[in-house]
Amino acid sequence: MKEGKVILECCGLRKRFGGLMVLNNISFQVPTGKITALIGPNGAGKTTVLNAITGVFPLDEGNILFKGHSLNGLKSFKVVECGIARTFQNVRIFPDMTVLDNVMVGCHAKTRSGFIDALLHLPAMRREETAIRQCSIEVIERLGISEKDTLAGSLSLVGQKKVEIARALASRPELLMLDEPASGLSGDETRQLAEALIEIGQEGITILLIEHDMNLVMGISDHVVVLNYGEKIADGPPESVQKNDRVLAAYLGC
Amino acid sequence: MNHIKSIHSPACQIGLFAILVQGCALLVRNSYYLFVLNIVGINIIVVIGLNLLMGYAGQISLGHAAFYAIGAYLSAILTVTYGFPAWPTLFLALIITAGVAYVIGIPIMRLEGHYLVMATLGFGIILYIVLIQWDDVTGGPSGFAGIEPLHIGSLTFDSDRRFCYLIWPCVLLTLWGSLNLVRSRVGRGLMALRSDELVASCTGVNTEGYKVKVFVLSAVLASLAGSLYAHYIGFVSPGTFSFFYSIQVVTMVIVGGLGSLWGSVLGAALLTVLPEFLGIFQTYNVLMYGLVLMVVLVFFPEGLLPGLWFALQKTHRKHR
Amino acid sequence: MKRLNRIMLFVAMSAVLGLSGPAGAAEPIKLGAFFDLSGPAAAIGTPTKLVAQMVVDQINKAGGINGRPLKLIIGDTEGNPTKAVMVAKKLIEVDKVVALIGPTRTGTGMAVKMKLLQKARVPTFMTVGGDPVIMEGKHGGKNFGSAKWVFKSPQRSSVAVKKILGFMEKRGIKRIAIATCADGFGRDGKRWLAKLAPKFGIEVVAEESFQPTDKDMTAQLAKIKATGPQAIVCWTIGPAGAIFAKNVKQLGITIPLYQCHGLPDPKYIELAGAASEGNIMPSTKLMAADQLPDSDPQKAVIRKFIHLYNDVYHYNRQFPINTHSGYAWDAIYMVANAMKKAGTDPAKLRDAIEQTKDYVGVSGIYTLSPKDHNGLGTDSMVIVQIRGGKWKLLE
Amino acid sequence: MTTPAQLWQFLLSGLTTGSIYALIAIGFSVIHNATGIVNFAQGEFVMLGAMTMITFSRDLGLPMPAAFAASVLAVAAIGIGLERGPLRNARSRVVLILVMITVGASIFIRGVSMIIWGKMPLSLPPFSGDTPISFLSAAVMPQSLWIFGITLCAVIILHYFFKHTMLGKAMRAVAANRRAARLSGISVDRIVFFSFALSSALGGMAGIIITPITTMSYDAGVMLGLKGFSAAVLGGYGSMAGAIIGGLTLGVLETAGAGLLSSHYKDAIAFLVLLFVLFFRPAGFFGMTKVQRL
Repeated sequence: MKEGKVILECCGLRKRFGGLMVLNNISFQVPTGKITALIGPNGAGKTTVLNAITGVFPLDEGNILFKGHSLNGLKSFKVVECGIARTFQNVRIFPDMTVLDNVMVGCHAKTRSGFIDALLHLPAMRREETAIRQCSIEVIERLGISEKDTLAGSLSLVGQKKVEIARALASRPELLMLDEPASGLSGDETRQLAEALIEIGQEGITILLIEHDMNLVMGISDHVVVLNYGEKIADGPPESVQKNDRVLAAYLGC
Repeated sequence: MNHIKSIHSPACQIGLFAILVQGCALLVRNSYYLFVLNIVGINIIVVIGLNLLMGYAGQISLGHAAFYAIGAYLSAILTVTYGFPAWPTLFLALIITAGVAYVIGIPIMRLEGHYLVMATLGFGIILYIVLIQWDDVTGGPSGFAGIEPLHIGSLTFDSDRRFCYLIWPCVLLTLWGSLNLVRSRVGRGLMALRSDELVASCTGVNTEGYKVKVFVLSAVLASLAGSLYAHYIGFVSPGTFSFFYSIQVVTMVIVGGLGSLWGSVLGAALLTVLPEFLGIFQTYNVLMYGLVLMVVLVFFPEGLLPGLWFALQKTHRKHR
Repeated sequence: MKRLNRIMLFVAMSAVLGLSGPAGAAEPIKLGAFFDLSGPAAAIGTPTKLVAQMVVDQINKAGGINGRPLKLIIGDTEGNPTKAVMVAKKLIEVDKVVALIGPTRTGTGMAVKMKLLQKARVPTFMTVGGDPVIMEGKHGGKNFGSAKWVFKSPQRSSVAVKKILGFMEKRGIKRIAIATCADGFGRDGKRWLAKLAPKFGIEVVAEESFQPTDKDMTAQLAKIKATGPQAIVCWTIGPAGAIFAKNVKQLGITIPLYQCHGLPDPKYIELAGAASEGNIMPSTKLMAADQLPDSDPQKAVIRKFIHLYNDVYHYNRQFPINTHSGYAWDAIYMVANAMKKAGTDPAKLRDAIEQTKDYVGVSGIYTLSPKDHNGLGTDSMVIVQIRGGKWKLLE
Repeated sequence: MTTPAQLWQFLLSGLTTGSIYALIAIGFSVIHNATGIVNFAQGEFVMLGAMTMITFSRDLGLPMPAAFAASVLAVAAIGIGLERGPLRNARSRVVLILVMITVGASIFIRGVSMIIWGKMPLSLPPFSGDTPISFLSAAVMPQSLWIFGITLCAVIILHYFFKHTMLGKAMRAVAANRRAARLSGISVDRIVFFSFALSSALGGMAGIIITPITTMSYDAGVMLGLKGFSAAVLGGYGSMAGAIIGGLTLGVLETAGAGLLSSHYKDAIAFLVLLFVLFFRPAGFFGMTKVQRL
């Protein structure tokens, strides 16, 4: 792991919805191989940053560089192909597909076989299919999901969150972005999640984490970025951010 | 486990189905029933294509009669007026349909919900009017006659029984390909797209590309059915390709079950044959058709085949 | 059950025939009849079916075909070509009918002709208006196949066109505008009008078109008005013709409106109301039966037809007699007459139908030939005008 | 050569048919707003309006205004029946299934009407004579004025209803956000019920006022329904102003297409314009594109 390199760089992001400035000149960097947390009160623009990175909507201004290449104007699926995977704030799995199928969709970015291969059941496609299946089962087992053939929609919230993370991991990302993975989890479950994230981080996957649970954030992240009302108010290691006056003001409301 | 798996493999299911159809075709002596069987086959091809679009990609088309018409009229006009050979024309028609579907698919597949319904409907109506008005080329409302039957070497598919041996392999191939498709990477992508378009896109599925491609595929299947129809009947006229046919195939998809390809086979067969039986109700046949349709949709919304399957499982469980 | 029926029928027939014929003679001869009983042309197809039933009743009452009764088996084409082929095929293959009557429109008729009647060897008497069903070989790059087994009882469009144009020529009309419906029937009319008008020294100054379902034709009429024709010819069947007439009146167009031979129908007067006043159209003699001279050979049969239709079967309560009413009558009688001569062998029956000579029918005096499977000329039509809500014979 | 007088005539004729399309389109929008479905039986309501009016006025001899009211009520009752019957009892809430049930219902209604009123087209006498009125060198039928007037009244009443009555406001609330409306104590069931009553009544009314000009037959509802749907989409599905503008635009497009370009391709021209509008404004004139929230 090379220290000090930057995998993702956001420069001067601006986004306006109607009259509301959601992102106002946001710049920050995500160091390679580290866990970076993006925090801030509700409505600070955290999810908007994620959406902008993944190409859900275009930015008004600003530039996003991933490993030195601009992501601007790329469609969402292209962003995934570059090596960025994400989860969603309120779990969004494909409820009417099985767990395994959910995770196998995640392999899309790294596989190629298309309509013709599939229609004609060509050998190349069959080989790829076996690989996808194997890779997905591995990811599922690693995250400790036991029911791979049940419908994803019938799982508990924790189970669904795991499926979502597994789906993201299946695309073999270099950068994994998690949108409030701990919300709705119990203390125990959050601890398990923290362990899992650290383990993922150790495998060399950079993590960008949006989270409200300060214990989790401060416990596992190497770097913290704080947003408030669409503006960046602090950026640095967790210890220094915790002491920052503006952060305290934003969180305590004084 | 292995035993169950083999039953679930497309090739095996299709093999069984082929034997069944073959059995029917051999048992039937009367060419009327063969004719009905052939029309069922033609409809199945259109309906399977449409189900890929509706049941897997979650996009509606109320204009599929147009693609059916493009295939039929291209085969008719190019072979009769310009003397093209039949088989290459059929493939040319498929390519042209694919081109047309691609060009209009790009803007149309960006639309959602009612707007998508309207756009496909509008396209169908425009093409229908062109068929009627451009009568120097299409023969206008009186239709276009004199299309020769297809042949391979010295085998001409000119009788109902012979055509049966042409159309059903086509149906089985379509079914095989489609079953392969839905059980592949692409199929999963399509299902993800139907379930949640935005998330699918953020998971790496090229949703826009998939939508257009599956639209093209379903158009191509409709075009294939159209070409086969033209060579079978030997005559095409706009009446076959009206808005009502578009509605009819959508109905077949839904009665059979969205996303259930075998359901589509049943849906197409049932709704093609049903009016023949309803003939005994004479003036009440229209009314009965509407009634049957409503009852099925009210009580078996997941489609007839999946619905019956669930019901069967339920009673089975109760007995245990 | 079937056997019981047959015995009952035998008993009944024996009673009718005074036990004269041999037992086998009571076996009914099956006649297939398929019309648009639902779909867009149901309003034409349904009365045709009723008349067909009436004719078969009459023939059976009069002793059937050489002692055997006729049995009518009915199918519904739904106005859909594929469905029409399916129905015809069922009648031929399952019910084993000897001959077919119907269908109602050109599109369905052509589908049946091209798919079945090239080889099926079942004589078919169609009641469709369009000519393609009896056209043969190649015309303008299109192949119409063989019409060997197909006959049709309504006048050809060209006959009606000639009748109108001939009448206009006598009235000194030189410039006409035509507005035709965008269906098979309207197209046929348009083609013949454009082709034949110059032969009568008439110039077509405007050509417009409308859909059978259109609700407003003022735009077309405004354009027509601007071209200054001496008469307007409208070519359609159904309510569009009435809307057209109303629009003519709305725009204050005073030149005469000629409708086609599809509209001499009391329903037209009902729908168009005052706008129909003064309209001129070619018609079968059926619409002006009481104004025909007694010397007219058709007068007796038309009277009989009207009597049966109105007073015995009371079809007029639902479907008042119109110009199409007689077509099924003529078709079935010509088939029945041929059967009496040649029996039920398809080839012989076909030949016999083709040899029909001077059959005096409701819609005209038919003389068929291998070259002419319709057998009617302009003399089978008259020109009528609507005056005071009644049909007035002009010529 | 097209003269200004002709243009004026095209415009007036187009507005007449356009008013009818607008009324039907409003019906589509009202049901869409309450339930999210496209009611394919809307065209059938139009046909039923005309047919019941014929029964009440011609066969039962009721005076025009009474027959008018009675038939509008009758059609509303049928609309309610559709909602209370198959739609409410459907085992699925999936929009597509419900839409297809309305397709089934429209076929059923057509079948029943064919048996009751026969297959022949029928007509109604115009409300006040049929002497055309010359209006700035264009000719209109008095019935057209009735159509304009009644459509205008309907629009004004609806506007008042949606803006100033409790029920109307509740309907708008349900259209905007069904769940929020339910949470704030609005009975969505009642709104759905009333929406069907309202839209079928509007459809029935459209059928009654147009029949003296165009005649009506048991299967004429399909085409009118399609045109109404197109108008609603053109204007922006679910929007009241959109339905009106969409209807009038479609009507004018048709006559202008027939008058200025080609009567042969009249409908094709109208639909082509519609497609282009959708390609450039994917939600029609007044429709809102959905903003997805993650």
